[in-house]
Amino acid sequence: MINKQVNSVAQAVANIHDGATVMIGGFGEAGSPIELIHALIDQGAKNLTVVNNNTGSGHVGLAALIENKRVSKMICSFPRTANSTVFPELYTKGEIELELVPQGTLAERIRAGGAGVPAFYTATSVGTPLAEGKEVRSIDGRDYVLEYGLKADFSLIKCLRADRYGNLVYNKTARNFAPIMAMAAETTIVQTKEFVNAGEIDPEVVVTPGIFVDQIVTVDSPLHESELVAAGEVYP
Amino acid sequence: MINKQVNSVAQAVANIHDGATVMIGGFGEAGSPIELIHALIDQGAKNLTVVNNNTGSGHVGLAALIENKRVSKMICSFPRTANSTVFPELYTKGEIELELVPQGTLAERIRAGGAGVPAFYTATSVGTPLAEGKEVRSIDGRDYVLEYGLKADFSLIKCLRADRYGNLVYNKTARNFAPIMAMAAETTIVQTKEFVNAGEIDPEVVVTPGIFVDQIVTVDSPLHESELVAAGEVYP
Amino acid sequence: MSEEQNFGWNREQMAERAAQDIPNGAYVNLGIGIPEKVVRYVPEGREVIYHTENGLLGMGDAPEPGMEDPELINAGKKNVTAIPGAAYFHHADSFSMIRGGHIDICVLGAMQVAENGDLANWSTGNPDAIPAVGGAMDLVAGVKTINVITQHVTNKGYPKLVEKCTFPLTGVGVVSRIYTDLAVIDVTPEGFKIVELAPGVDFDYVQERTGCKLIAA
Amino acid sequence: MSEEQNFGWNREQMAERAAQDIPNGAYVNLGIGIPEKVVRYVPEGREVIYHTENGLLGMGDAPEPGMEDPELINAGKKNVTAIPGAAYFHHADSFSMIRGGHIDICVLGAMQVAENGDLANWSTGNPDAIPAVGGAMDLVAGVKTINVITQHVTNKGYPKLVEKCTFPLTGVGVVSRIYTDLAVIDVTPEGFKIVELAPGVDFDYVQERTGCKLIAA
Repeated sequence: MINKQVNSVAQAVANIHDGATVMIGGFGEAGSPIELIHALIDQGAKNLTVVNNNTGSGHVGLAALIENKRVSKMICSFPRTANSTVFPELYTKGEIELELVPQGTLAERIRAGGAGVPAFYTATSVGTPLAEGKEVRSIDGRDYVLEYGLKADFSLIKCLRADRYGNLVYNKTARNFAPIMAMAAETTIVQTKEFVNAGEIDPEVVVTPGIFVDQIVTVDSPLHESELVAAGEVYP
Repeated sequence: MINKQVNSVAQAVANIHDGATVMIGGFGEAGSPIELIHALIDQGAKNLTVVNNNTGSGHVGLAALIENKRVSKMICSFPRTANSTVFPELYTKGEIELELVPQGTLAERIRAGGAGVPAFYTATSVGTPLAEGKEVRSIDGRDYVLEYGLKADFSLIKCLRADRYGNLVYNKTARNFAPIMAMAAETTIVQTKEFVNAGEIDPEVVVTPGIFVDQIVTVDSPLHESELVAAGEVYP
Repeated sequence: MSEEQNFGWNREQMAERAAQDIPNGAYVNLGIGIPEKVVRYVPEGREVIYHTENGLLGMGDAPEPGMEDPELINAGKKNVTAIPGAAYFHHADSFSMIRGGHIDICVLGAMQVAENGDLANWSTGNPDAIPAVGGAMDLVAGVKTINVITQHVTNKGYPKLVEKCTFPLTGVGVVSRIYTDLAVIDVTPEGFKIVELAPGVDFDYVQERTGCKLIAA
Repeated sequence: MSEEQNFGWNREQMAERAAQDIPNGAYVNLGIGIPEKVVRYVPEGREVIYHTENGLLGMGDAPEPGMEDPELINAGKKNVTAIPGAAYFHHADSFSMIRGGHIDICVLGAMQVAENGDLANWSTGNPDAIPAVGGAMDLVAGVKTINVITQHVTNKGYPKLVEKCTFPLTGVGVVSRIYTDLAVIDVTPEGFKIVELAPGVDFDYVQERTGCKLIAA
């Protein structure tokens, strides 16, 4: 029988190796798999390349992973957010690398990585500093830049509900990058609020089919990043 | 108030012009918007380029549109199917053009057309006759062909349930090409089995958000193509 | 009503003026800042659908106090609601709406707009600043009509409407119309053209505060 | 049991043999024809998930008579069912699974297989024929392991395993293993290598019916 469930967040992240590329779901707090990130801090892998839209807040979750010097490079669209001081400080000191990618190009590159599209053209960033050094091609009279698909060794994502096959549904705007990151990683690790029997998720409403999922751990009462940040919490 | 409902299939297809590119949903019978196709035959537009995975069966639906000499070119992956004689006869006589596209490339080209991606690279068809004349590029040591996004003037699709905004859900494998064709057309025309109030489709389960839909007509008891074909029906 | 309304438009009035140009049935994306206020001023009788790039079509008002859901936010990471008839989707689908030309109007803030429609709104080019772009470049490349709401001049009094942007560009030739505290201005093939002057403001006053030649209404 | 089972494998046995090589938990796509029969022979204790490219993961058996749904079909347009835990999706998402390398095994029919793994299974190249490709080129380009089930020779007795395909290719160097009525054969860097001979069949018998040199097991 297929059952992708594992018993703990520690077990879920156990195989993440030094130097891995790790996609982490979430747009700000919404969809951020904070328990998986904390387990990754405990696990100790370092020299990671992390793909996320932002760089975390306060001193928990992604910001804590960065603060603990586990991340050598961020690929993201918006590294400055409210309560975000960890990344800016390291970046200013030259201690972390940044690949800045327009948000839609980031999403499309991740989707392309998962869909077997090695490269595509887009109008986004044409004529701007973010297109410098990139191939530009005119198609039907408009200029486009060539962008490459993005893959990862691991994706860490959060969902609302999962079954043993790895079928997932999400909650509201916490869906954001998770479905495409699940597609783009060699190994996709999921924290779910609810774990249900196969067949309890209507096949018509599955957002991420199980084929894109490898390991599932139930975290039924996830922490709220904004509450931790407001309370001044620091992880670990 | 936004309300994309129209009163009849005739009204829905009224603006389709001679020479238009028309995407038509369906994989064989499943998802084929047969009432919209028949309305298009009645409407009289000709010299159409039609995008569909197949070329229809018997003498109804898409096969009837072709048989009535309204289609000058088919873009499809599999023009030969059981009970498909109309297209093969015209093609053999040189009276209709065919652009043969691998099924996944067809789907990806339509999705690209809808997503603002003018062109992308794919491994599909490399080294085969279908790659002849196409640009090939080596990326990370593997060869890929360049394929272009595909757009349409109109898409005709079928769904299970729709609301006034054009939010759609589908039934089982009748979903197939409809969601991406809705994205790729200037004007997307939908026949729905059920029309419901705004809010009755859970925002989490919407497959096609209303932004991709222009006109909706309710056809609550659609014809079954296979039954018409079995009965030897001919349209009109 | 505040005294300053006798001269120019305040932020609320700029948003209200921009809202007047959004037709019924439009799909609209609003940038962070003054553009967010546009939602409050949609004229009676029009229904407009708001898109937020983090995965929601049919964004509604801010929630009642106590009803906030940290998993229902907008692109500015503020709590929002969803209207009946809304839809959630993932980021690639969301940006397909933007990049595929499906969003009708986007209203954005600006640091500089050039008379050819070039927009700079993401970076001062200061090498010490942390660069951040978000979805701005996707929006200006993909949305059919890009309108801008901005103060006519910077805090230090420098023109924001210029002959050529000195800040790094967000997009080339993308802006259609600009709503400032002083005027509504169209980007035309001939350059900036005044559409409407704010109360108490005359052409010369606007021209003096603009970095290139204006065309009168 | 039919008499012919004493010599070679029949279609059912070829499918059964192919099924033995599919591990527990695999995501599998089956081509039209003999490959479709593989689903009946998954060994006890294994769970395999079937993908059909028209938008279903978790394809089940054929429905009971009278329970057919014309909107629940497989890629061969036959009526199927969906298992509990299935998922429906659109064509671009479905081919993302294929082209993105997420399907573990695809079992296809063949017109010719060359000793370097080239596959021809979509066209005879006859200029009078209506060309049709379907999803074959996507499957061979994207699926991790491509296995083939085919009669060892054509109806007219010509070899289907050849030095070089004469029919138009579906994919270049894509086939891993071939199940014929006579043998199981791997594509190796050195050429076709016998893995297993069918009952009553010896190496020379297979070699005589093969268009290039075979390597013994």
